[in-house]
Amino acid sequence: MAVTTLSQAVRDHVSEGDTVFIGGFGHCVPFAAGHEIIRQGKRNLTLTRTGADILIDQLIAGGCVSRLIVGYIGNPGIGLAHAFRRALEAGSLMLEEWTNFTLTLRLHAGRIGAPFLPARALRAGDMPRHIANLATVTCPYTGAVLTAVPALCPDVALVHAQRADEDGNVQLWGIDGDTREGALASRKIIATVEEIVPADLVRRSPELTILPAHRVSALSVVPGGAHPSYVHGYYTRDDARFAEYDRLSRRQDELDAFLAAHVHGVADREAYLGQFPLTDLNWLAHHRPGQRP
Amino acid sequence: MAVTTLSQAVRDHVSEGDTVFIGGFGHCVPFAAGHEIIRQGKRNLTLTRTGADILIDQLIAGGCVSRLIVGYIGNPGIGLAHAFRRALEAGSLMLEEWTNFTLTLRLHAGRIGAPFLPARALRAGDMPRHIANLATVTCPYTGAVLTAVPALCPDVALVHAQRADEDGNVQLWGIDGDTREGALASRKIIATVEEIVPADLVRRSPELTILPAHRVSALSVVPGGAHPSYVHGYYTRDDARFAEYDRLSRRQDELDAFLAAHVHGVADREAYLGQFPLTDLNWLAHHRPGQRP
Amino acid sequence: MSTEIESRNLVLAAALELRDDETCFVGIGIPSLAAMLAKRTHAPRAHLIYESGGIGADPQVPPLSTGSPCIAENAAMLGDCLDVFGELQAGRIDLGLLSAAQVDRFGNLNSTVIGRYESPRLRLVGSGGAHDIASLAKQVVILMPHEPRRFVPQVDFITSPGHSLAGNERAAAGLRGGPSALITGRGRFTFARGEMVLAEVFAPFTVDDALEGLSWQVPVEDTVMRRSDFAPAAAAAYARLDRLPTGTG
Amino acid sequence: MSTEIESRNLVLAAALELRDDETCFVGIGIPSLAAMLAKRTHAPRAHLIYESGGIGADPQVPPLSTGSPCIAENAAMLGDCLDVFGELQAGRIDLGLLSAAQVDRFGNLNSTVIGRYESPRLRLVGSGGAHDIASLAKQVVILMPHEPRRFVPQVDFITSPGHSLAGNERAAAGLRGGPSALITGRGRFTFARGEMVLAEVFAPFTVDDALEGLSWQVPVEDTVMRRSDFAPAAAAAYARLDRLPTGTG
Repeated sequence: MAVTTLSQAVRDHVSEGDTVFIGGFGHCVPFAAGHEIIRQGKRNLTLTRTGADILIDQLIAGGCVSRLIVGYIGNPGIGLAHAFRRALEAGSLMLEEWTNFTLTLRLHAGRIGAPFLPARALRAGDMPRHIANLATVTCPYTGAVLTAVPALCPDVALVHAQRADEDGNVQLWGIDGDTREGALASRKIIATVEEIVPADLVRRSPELTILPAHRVSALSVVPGGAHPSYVHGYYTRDDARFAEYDRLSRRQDELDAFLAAHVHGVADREAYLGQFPLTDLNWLAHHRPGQRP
Repeated sequence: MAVTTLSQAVRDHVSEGDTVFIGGFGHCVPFAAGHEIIRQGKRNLTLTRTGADILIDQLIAGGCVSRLIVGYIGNPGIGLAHAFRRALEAGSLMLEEWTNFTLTLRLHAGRIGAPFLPARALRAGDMPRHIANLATVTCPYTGAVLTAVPALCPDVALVHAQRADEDGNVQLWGIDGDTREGALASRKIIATVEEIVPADLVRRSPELTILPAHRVSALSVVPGGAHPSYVHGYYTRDDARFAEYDRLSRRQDELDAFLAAHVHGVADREAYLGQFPLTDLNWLAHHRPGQRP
Repeated sequence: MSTEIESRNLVLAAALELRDDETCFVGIGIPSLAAMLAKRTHAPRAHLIYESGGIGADPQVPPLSTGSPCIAENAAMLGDCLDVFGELQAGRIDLGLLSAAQVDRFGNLNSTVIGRYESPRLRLVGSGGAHDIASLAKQVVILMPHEPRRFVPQVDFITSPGHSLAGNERAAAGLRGGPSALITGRGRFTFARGEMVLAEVFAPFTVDDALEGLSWQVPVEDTVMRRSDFAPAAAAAYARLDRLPTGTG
Repeated sequence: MSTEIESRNLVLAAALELRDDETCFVGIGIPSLAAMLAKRTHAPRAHLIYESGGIGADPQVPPLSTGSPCIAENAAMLGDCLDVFGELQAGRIDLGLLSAAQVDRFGNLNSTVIGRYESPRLRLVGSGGAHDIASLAKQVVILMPHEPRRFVPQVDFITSPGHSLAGNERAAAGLRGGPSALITGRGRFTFARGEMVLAEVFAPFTVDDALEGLSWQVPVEDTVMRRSDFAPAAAAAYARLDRLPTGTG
């Protein structure tokens, strides 16, 4: 594990054609790492996560994505993912579509080293017909016919979290979603954190560690790295930006302008935050950075 | 969920012939609940957990057990489980023997509602031949032949933990082992805790909750309920008692005398603690009861 | 467009589908409003579960995302997707509340695509957890504004399976209960025989209003119940809820 | 009975099997002592993993149980059994350290029963995680005191599979590497050809000492290495370790 800059981490660990797991289920979405991938012009990526939100839409708009493996993609609570929708309707994007449960199981299988897991979902309706080569498996004890969900082991995962120690043990609390499963199913992990704290602080609350040091390939300190999503205890969700994105992403030219200004037009997250200052740090005391045991 | 006495909880929720999951992997072993089962003379139980220690040996000595489903049974770090050994050698106990991993998977299957899970273990050596009707399953994607591990859903689980709120949300930190998997795989859960704390304290650290209120059938406040095992942050392991048990349990008459004095001879855990006062409460401040956020 | 009275009826009627002490898998939007209302009225011990891993959630504002701060901030337990979908697959979720872009007479739901899958007219968000909930909850209640274009004889794509003509198809595929009711701002439909049937109307709407514009001949119970209003305490709680900012808290 | 010098050799030699930055699945007893020693000497960043869910553990006293306080108190992460066995099954554990009641020439281990399974002469503790580690770690090192009764031509029961005469049987069953070495207080054996071969002796013991009392003709490498002593820093660290109370901390 190396503590390095995010730019270096992405350069070293994301290759063209990789399958990339994007962490963050509403919470701790790794926007800074995703924007760095756009800036570096990585191409032909397969992106995966269960519930995909506007970071993945931006990566599509940025020209990085040839394929998606997702359970959902939209702007949660607001509407559609417009760059995704345009790319799909134009035929320039391949889509492999699961449900949030069955995709979680695919990652879980990858994490625990099972080549497949049986599921009681994808047994009816139109979804199973649109997944190529989807197999069933019969339980040898009950005779039940189940969907065989194949393991998914992404090449690299992007995870943003509250904090880590210098060894690379990463701690996240609040909503996890599929972040831990997806990251630990992946061969490599790029972690960004709000701050690095002393190892003894981490070792005093080992229940909060979601990624052990030996699984983390690169660690970068990127305060504000999840904006406009949030980091439990550090800053809250910038709902207005999601609403604004719904408006601006409806037209390709406006979306291009957004990426030019806020992704390509900034060198790093610090410069980005100069454009979108984090104003809401009014969390309860027990959730303040460093106050968490 | 009902807050009740442990005596009432065992009376209401443990029936003769039940399969009982015993929580606690070295840590938070539910000795008080197990002793109450012995006192109430429950018979013909099947006990299960991965690594079984001297509480299960005592339940065997107490005449409660007709069958074990375990991955290990002994006095950790010290030696054998003597009542178990005698019962097995006498042919008065049925044993179904798994490995700690495959038994964890059996409970995991039960917890997540899968009738079986595939495993790469139990593929060689003498163990698979001694598990009746053990089936294999072929991965439809890779062709790999795997062990099909059948789901295990115990009738009732005994769990000891640090604390709960009055709604029955149970929090445990420190070593979990297979406690959460086994409890959540079970149809009913009897939880004993060191203390009940206000709901808002629980809701300020929901990452520590391992059993949600709706899964808990009965909750009892039993301070010291895990002695001679330990409760992280409350009291440490009483190693001397485990060594003493190794000595006294080698002879049936001495073990009978131990049960007569310390199980049948006491009305409840409070009376038991009169015999074995907890002296070591010298934990770090951050692990003191109530200090954990 | 749904009027204000219809929005109110929909949330108030949907809330009544939650029973106290039961477990409910909740989605964003109307389902969350209904669940929040139920907890503030007749079902304070209903266990709200969000796919993000929030268990025993008690959001103080209507969340924009299942991963929003207000889901985490007040939850009794924070697990992960596997925890909550595991409970669902194990048959321990009593009720799922779902919305969708389209519904058909059998309660099949479409949240995937308008038009053909391979050549979409409008590509939607996809299943998320909806397919899983529709397959595996003990019971599903569908919440839909009365917008006739959403009610079609056959959905363009079955994201979340409802009933079908052959009554045992769900069971044969290993699925659980399926839709028990569909609620609009004008009335409540049941699926007692696997097909949507009007069972109740909410004042001031009539049977004709509840069926207005629907593109097939929806059966009507012999005796349609008429709900003149909701409990005053529930109506008051709804009014307070309606004044909350929508957002993540 | 193993002498003090043998106990010391066994722990010091076993520690050398851990490499820095590697992941090691550790059991109780000699394996824990060896792992603790390695972390205090040449492998400070070895990642010790216990089946109880302790990850990046750094016990300050030799634990009596994998669930002991000293495993939890200083761990970098506390997961559960599924987390750590999942890593094992996924092929992410570099080394497993195992002891057992019996070992045979192929490195098969018995921790289940002396005598017949159905009519035990002495019933032991069973597999725990040993079978899983022996099957799924990339590499296994067996740690055994030099007690001839533990070394048998054929174990009474194969709890944890080693190698076998037909060299590809492990791979055919989907198992990983298997035993790479067996260490006693007198020497180090390898399994380069699937069978136990003496490769190294620890002073003051000779080849004859290392094979003393073993009930079959154990092959010996053409050139047996002779370790005159261990690094002074390691020996000093062992001495400090040896003075620690054994217990749960």
